[in-house]
Amino acid sequence: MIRPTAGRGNAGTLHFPDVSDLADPLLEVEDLVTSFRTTRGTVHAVDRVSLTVNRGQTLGVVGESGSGKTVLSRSIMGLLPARDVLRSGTVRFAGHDLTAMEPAQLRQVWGAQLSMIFQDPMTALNPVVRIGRQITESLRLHLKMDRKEATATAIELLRSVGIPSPEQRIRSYPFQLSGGMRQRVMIAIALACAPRLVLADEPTTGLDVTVQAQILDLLAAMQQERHMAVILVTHDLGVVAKRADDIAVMYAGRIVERAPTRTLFAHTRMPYTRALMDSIPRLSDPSGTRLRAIGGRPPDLIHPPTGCRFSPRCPYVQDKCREADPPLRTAGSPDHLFACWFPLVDGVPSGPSGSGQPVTLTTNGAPNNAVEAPAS
Amino acid sequence: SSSSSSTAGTKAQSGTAGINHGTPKRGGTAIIGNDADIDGFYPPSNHWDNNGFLYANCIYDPLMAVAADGSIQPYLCKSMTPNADYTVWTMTLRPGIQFHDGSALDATVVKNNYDALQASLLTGLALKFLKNVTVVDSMTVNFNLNEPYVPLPAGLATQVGYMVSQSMIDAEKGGNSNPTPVGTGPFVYSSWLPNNHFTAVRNPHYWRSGYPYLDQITFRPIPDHSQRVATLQSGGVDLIVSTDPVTITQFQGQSSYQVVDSLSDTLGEPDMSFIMLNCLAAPMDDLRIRQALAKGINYPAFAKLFDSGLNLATTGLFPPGSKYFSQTGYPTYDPAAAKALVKAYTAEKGTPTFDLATVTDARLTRVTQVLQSMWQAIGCKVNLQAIEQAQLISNTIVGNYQAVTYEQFAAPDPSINYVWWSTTTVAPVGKIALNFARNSDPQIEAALVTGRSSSNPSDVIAAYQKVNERLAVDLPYLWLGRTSWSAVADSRIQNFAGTILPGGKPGKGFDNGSFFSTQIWMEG
Amino acid sequence: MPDDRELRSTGSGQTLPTDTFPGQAAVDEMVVMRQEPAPETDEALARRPLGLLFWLALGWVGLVVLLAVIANLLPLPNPNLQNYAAINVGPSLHHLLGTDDLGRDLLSRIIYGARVSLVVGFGAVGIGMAIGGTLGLISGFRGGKLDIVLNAASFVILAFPAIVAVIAIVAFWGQTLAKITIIIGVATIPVLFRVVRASSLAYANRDFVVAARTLGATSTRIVFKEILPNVIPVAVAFGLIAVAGVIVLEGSLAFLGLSVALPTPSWGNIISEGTSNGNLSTNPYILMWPALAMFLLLLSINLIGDRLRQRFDVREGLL
Amino acid sequence: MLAYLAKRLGQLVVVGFIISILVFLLVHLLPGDPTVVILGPNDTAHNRALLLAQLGLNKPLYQQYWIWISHVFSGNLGESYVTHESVGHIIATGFPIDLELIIVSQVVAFAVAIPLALFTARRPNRPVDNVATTGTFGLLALPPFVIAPVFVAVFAVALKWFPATGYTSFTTDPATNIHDMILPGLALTAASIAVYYRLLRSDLISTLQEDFITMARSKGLSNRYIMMRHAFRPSTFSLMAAAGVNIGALLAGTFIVEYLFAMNGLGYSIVVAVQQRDYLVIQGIALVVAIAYVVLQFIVDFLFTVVDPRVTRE
Amino acid sequence: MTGPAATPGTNAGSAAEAPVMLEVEHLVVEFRSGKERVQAVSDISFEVRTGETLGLVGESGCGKTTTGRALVQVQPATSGSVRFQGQDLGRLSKRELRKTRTRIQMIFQDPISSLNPRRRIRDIVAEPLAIWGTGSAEERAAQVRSMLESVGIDPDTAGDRRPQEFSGGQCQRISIARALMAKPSMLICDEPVSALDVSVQAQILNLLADLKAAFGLTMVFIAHDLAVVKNVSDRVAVMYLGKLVELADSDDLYRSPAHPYTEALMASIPEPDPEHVSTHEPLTGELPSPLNPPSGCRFRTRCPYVQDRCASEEPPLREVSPGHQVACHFPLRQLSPVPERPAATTV
Ligand SMILES: Nc1ncnc2c1ncn2[C@@H]1O[C@H](COP(=O)(O)OP(=O)(O)OP(=O)(O)O)[C@@H](O)[C@H]1O
Ligand SMILES: Nc1ncnc2c1ncn2[C@@H]1O[C@H](COP(=O)(O)OP(=O)(O)OP(=O)(O)O)[C@@H](O)[C@H]1O
Ligand SMILES: [Mg+2]
Ligand SMILES: [Mg+2]
Repeated sequence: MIRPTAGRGNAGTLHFPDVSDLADPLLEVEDLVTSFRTTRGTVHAVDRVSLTVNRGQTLGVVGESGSGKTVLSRSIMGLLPARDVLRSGTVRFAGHDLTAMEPAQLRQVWGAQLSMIFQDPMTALNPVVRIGRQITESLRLHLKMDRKEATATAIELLRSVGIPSPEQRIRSYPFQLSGGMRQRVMIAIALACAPRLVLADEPTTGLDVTVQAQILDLLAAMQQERHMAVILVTHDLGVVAKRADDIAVMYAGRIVERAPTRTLFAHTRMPYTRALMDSIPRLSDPSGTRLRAIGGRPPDLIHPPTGCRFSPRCPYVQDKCREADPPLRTAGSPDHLFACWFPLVDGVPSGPSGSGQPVTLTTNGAPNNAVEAPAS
Repeated sequence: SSSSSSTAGTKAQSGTAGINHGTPKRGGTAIIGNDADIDGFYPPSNHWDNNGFLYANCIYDPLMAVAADGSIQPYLCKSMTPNADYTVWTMTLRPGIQFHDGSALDATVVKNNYDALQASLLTGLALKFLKNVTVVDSMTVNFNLNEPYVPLPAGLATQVGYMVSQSMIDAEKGGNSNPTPVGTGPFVYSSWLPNNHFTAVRNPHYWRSGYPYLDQITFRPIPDHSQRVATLQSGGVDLIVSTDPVTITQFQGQSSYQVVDSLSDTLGEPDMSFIMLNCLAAPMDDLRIRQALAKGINYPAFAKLFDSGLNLATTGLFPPGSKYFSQTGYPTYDPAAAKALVKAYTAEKGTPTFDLATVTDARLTRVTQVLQSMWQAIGCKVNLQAIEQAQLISNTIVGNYQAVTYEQFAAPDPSINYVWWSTTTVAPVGKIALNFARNSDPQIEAALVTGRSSSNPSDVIAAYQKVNERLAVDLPYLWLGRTSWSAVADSRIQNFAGTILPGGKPGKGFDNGSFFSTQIWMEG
Repeated sequence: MPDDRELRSTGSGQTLPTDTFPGQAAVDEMVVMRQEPAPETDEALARRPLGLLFWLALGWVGLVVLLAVIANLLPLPNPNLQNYAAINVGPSLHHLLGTDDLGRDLLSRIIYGARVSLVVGFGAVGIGMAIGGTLGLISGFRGGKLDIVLNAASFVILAFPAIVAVIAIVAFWGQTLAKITIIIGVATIPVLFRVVRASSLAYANRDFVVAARTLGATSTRIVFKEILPNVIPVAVAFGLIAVAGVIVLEGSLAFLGLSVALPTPSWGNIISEGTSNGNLSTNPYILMWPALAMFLLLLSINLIGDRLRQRFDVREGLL
Repeated sequence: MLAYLAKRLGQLVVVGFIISILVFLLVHLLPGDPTVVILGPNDTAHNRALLLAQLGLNKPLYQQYWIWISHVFSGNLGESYVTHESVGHIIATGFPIDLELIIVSQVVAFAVAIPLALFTARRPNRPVDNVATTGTFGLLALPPFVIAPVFVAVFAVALKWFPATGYTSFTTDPATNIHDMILPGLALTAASIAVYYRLLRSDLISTLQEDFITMARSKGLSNRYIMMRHAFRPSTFSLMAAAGVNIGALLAGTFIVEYLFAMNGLGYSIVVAVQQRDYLVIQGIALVVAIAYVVLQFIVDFLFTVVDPRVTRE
Repeated sequence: MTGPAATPGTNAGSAAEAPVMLEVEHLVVEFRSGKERVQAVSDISFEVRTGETLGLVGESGCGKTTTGRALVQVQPATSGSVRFQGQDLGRLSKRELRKTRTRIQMIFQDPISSLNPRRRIRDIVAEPLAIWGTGSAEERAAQVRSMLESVGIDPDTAGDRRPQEFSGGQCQRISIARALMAKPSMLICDEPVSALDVSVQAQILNLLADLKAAFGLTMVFIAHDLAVVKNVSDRVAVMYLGKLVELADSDDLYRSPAHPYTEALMASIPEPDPEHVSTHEPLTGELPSPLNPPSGCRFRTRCPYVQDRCASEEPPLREVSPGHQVACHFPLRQLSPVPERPAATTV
């Protein structure tokens, strides 16, 4: 156990009771839009994203570089630049609307209830502050610990993330640690106050596989211990395959497919998701096997293509795709959402539909009950 | 008491600011803001300007002093009499005078003082006329001269007349070039932090019983003029000394301040401001140019710009009222004539072009800018140079200049200025010359010799009038006016310009920026 | 010898503190976040609004420079013409900014004075940049003995009481505009040397420099093609601040009588005259106008520098 | 650490040595010589030769240098040719003045610039920031010789809060001393405020864009705490470097203020000494200033290591 | 499964017979900071044949980058030699080395920082030509165009822009283009894809394969993604804490790793497949400090099969089967031949 006082009822949660029903999702994001005003135009980095995360669950978010994964997680947190940002939509966290909160209230949520592991441990740790203090400051702030108690807790935290001789390490500066250690310190900071939800933004990029495995295992263990929910942001499908309960695939600021992990891998609907999976080199393939890259480039988020945003790169593109924007909808299992006019069935696109109505699909004998997504 | 009443009272009694004859009060500390520091307290190795005398008048007493009527009066000495041809002077000292260290002022110490003064590179030159000083008896010395020197007593009212104790002489000989000042004066040396302050405290055993009135006197050198004024106004000092005529106009008529100035001083030789021309350097070697420059100065406009109209047009060394005053025939403003002279010169030798040098001082740079403008108007080409003091002096000594701003000649007696005007001290450009202007005029030389060796006062007066007139003809100096020394005191300082000499005569109160502090007292 | 190399960071590849200047550290991070840009980016960059203030500032600097250049052609009275009939008059139609204590037209003096101030300001910094900057560039890149020697030299100059040197040199050499500019320029060499060297040092071991070396580029080529373009923005921004500093410095020298020979007006010596001879109380305009002109120029120069840096700076505008 | 100190000491000696030679050469190359000042109008060829011999100035330069430097090493800086005050004493009385001026002006500069920068950096280019920028540049455009008389007119003459001129040493009277230092200190402070403010502000703006600031925000820390504990320290490098150079320049570089306020600091003394060609005083002060400068840089370098642990000594 | 290596990939057919292009012998690279010395690379030897791709893998911080930089002489070797086409690069004079530069090129780990942010793409790519003064301006421009096109960058829109306006993947391609402009015979790629998402990664790997096929390029490919390395390499070298621990044909190595560290590496690879079950315990423990590496075998502190001998004796690199070298006292190949893994299930 990390910290005896962790959990509900600690000092930090007093101001922030969980007002939602335990059966309700912990996090509900609805129509979240985040755009940046730049001199070139408005960058629609996150475009009408809706998602939910249940208590104790892991949501994997995957997508190409620049698809808006980081902006999404920062937008959920509310950690966006002060200027030239447009954000709309709602983020309900434990029954509270984070978008409607005053900064002072948000500060009580941040770190204590909702925390974030930043993409780059190199830059996210303050280079001139000892790691000990970087951990203890939130303990002291949210849990009102005194210095001694906080230090002891920080040592425990470091030990639990697998840092050897934490008593000494606590006095180290970030530059004195290896990349893997820094990453773990970041995790320790994020977990310090036993938050209900951790947004882990590519926690393992740049680490080699052995260290990566260690870190992911650690996260999973803590999740179990604390019934903590995690949003695992990554572009590595290999990482989410075994770690996430659900997976959301992002493309050009939107969620284009969302399903429980197994379902997604087994019955990929979106050609984009498929293409992502196909471009991964497989160990089972012999050396020199040609990879199946996605042709073209990700779209310009200032002037996104009309119709389906993936249409310019989609191998199965049809006229309709270029004209109309496919809504997020379900087919087959109700928890498998996708945004495609001609979703894949067993790896081949379903036939064109002249009606413009969502195609009804039958997969794996699932009932034929396609539902239009509640999106706008 | 408010200053207005005290000033008014003073006026009722004497009619002169800074001189009070009321009932003196004892005690108090006077703080005086002066313009620069003394370079040291040992007469043989320092040269004293007004500040030097301000300080020296506290610690030491001179052998002689100038009285308000212009006569030279004994101070430390009781009497001084010459032999028939003025080559031996016998001086009797006042009895019972003690130095601050308790030693007595006697003939031996006076002789030793003069030995030291004569041996000095600095003061030796001023005492060139002196063969030696011999002890006659314990209180009598003889000054044996190389040549007749009639105004010797006036010479002893200068730096070479201030007597220091044997201990200082010994200390100096022993290698201490900065010996603690020990004199016979009204105040005892207390502390000196160069460029910060000099403090002296009342000498309880002062031989002039009853004096001084003040317990302590402190001098604070404040080099910047406006800051010095501000310090007076903010109460940081009680009295300031200044050469800027603006001070006079600024404070005159202000009831809470008393102002004295040297503009009406007619005694001896006043401190003169002038442009010195190098008579051996082109184009100044041509009299026409010197004349043109003199005629080219629009003096009324100049006086209005600088001295707020206070300084009367100056035509020579002596102001009206001085016994030496005469009409010199010094050229007046005549631009047409000036232009004609320059034109004539230009036709012969080309446009007269020269440097006008000055030290880096705000007022003087303004002066030179005005002169430049006036002289360019008559056809000269004038370049302004701002040079720092040391180099400027060096340049003038070796004649490496054409025109330069200068202030000089303050003396209790004109004879003291002999070396500056004598033909014997002229040297070509490049060689050291004490006659900086390098003006060789035999008539001046003759008059100067008469001035120092004649015992007939009317001959002497005629001689210096001659000098004055010849200078107006030769034009080595273009007179800009007298240096307008002034002192401004707040209402508490009393009698800073009024001093009574030991013989009972009133002394010359405010003498070119310095005064005696013996009889200053403070009100309230 | 003092050597910034001692201050290198160990590990972690973060920018070196002594070598830091605003705007370099997070370039890499930013790039990761940058989306495929629109094709017309370069024009867009050029169109990035610099703000009204920038244009006002540029306008002011331009006006000052222009007036200074064409001063002779303007219907201005001779700046040294003394009119004793009009001493210390306030602003009027005849004298737009009034006259000084010698009856000289202040507007004319300030416009002619701008010449001196601008020549000294830009000239001195130009000299400092040309010599100090170049040496700094090479020294920072090459390191080694050359760097140690140049550093020691700069250190000696910096530690030497500047005022003594200036007094000595002015006394020795004279006070023409060119000489004053050179003297001040020489004094700025070590300062600019150190600034440029620091940022050159920051780039000396960058990957792109190493890459250029693997391509077979010579050191000279690397210094001028790879390092210089990166140092220029910092150097320009700092140089502009230095120009401001030098203009003020000229004023201080004028106060000490060590600047250009009178009566040539410079802002510095007009200000200096404005504070002496009791002018501060009798005619505050003498001080006020040049101080105002100088203040606006400094402000403008800095504002321009600031905005230009923002524009050159890769990182700005992200957050 | 010891090795580092030794190395630094070595640097100090080398730099001091080079500076001593330069200073020596420079003062001896100045036109004119002390005899002009000492002898003044009594400067005759004879007197001058005697005096030069007395002062030892007739010897070849290298001998003079050797004599001087060997005296320096035995702790004797000589005495002024003019006032005969010992150079050691001039420095001992003058140095504290410079030091105090530097302390007062820099403390005030930091006290104004730092909070101002911390305040405006969070929202750059807002009205407050523009006002602060304009204000600080206004200060930059006003050299000390303009500020000093204005301050004196207001605070000394009109309000009588502070003395117009003068200096009392701290040991004589601490209260008066501090009272005396305020106006001159403030007159020197203006330019520093502008430079420090600009530097810190721009560094803070960069720092605030760093990820670790967002990270700190994500912990729920207050803005104030983030500014003070996370943003400030990593943003102080340019500030410290500039302060190092600036303070170095103020060492004996405060002539104008010392002249205006009638203070016998090193800045005033060295200029007066130059004007009087008082060689030993110039040389002594310049040497001390150079050493102080090296020590100052040492302190700045040390502060770098304190502020940023990544910077190592050696 | 002993015996000759499995059929090499399509492009490695002649590698074994091809002449040696690069020969590294006893390479040691030390970093010094103060009194401390870090041996980032300690005594490694290997060779690369013409036309071959050698993969270099290992834990983060084990010295891969340092090795790569030492190969192109931007990191001076403390001892040992790097022979390139028979020349000892370390002994060449500055001038001679500069001449060799064009033939051996490196793509740096961080593509963005290896491009000068202030220069235009066109100039950056043309730099090798400009340095050597090859061709006229027009010829150069034409070459730049065709090279940019071949790395998949549109020369018309991209040429005038600066590196920071490109994504990491594009920067990577630009730096590849620059390296290839010099027409090298050998290319060192340092983690060219680690920061890229899978789709960009695939594009780049394909590009390299094309180039190799087209120009017969010899490569050293450094990465930590084993699947990627396997995909591109003919042979793979595994490093651990500055030492080479295993070197084999890539298919051979992946099929049956002989070193426990290699085995652990393989086991940690996350399979993009939720059904996949890992058979091995992941590696635990922190990488020991290179400041004072463990005695004997450097991996012993984390090795599940550690024995007493491992602490006392340093295992030499020796052959366990033809072309398969390993530095282990108890190589897995001999102790228990690893059963062939079930082929990973694909979707
Ligand atoms: N402050 C900002 N101003 C303008 N555009 C921004 C800003 N931050 C992010 N963007 C843009 O938003 C888009 C999404 O970026 P984001 O960082 O979320 O991508 P990502 O999916 O996390 O990619 P990666 O895998 O590289 O981390 C990008 O096009 C980026 O350029
Ligand atoms: N400049 C340097 N100074 C001191 N030590 C260094 C330096 N560069 C690298 N090292 C050390 O050398 C070792 C090897 O570093 P190297 O960069 O070669 O590792 P790598 O295998 O490329 O790792 P990664 O996978 O993280 O890129 C590490 O321990 C590192 O800390
Ligand atoms: Mg991201
Ligand atoms: Mg590496």
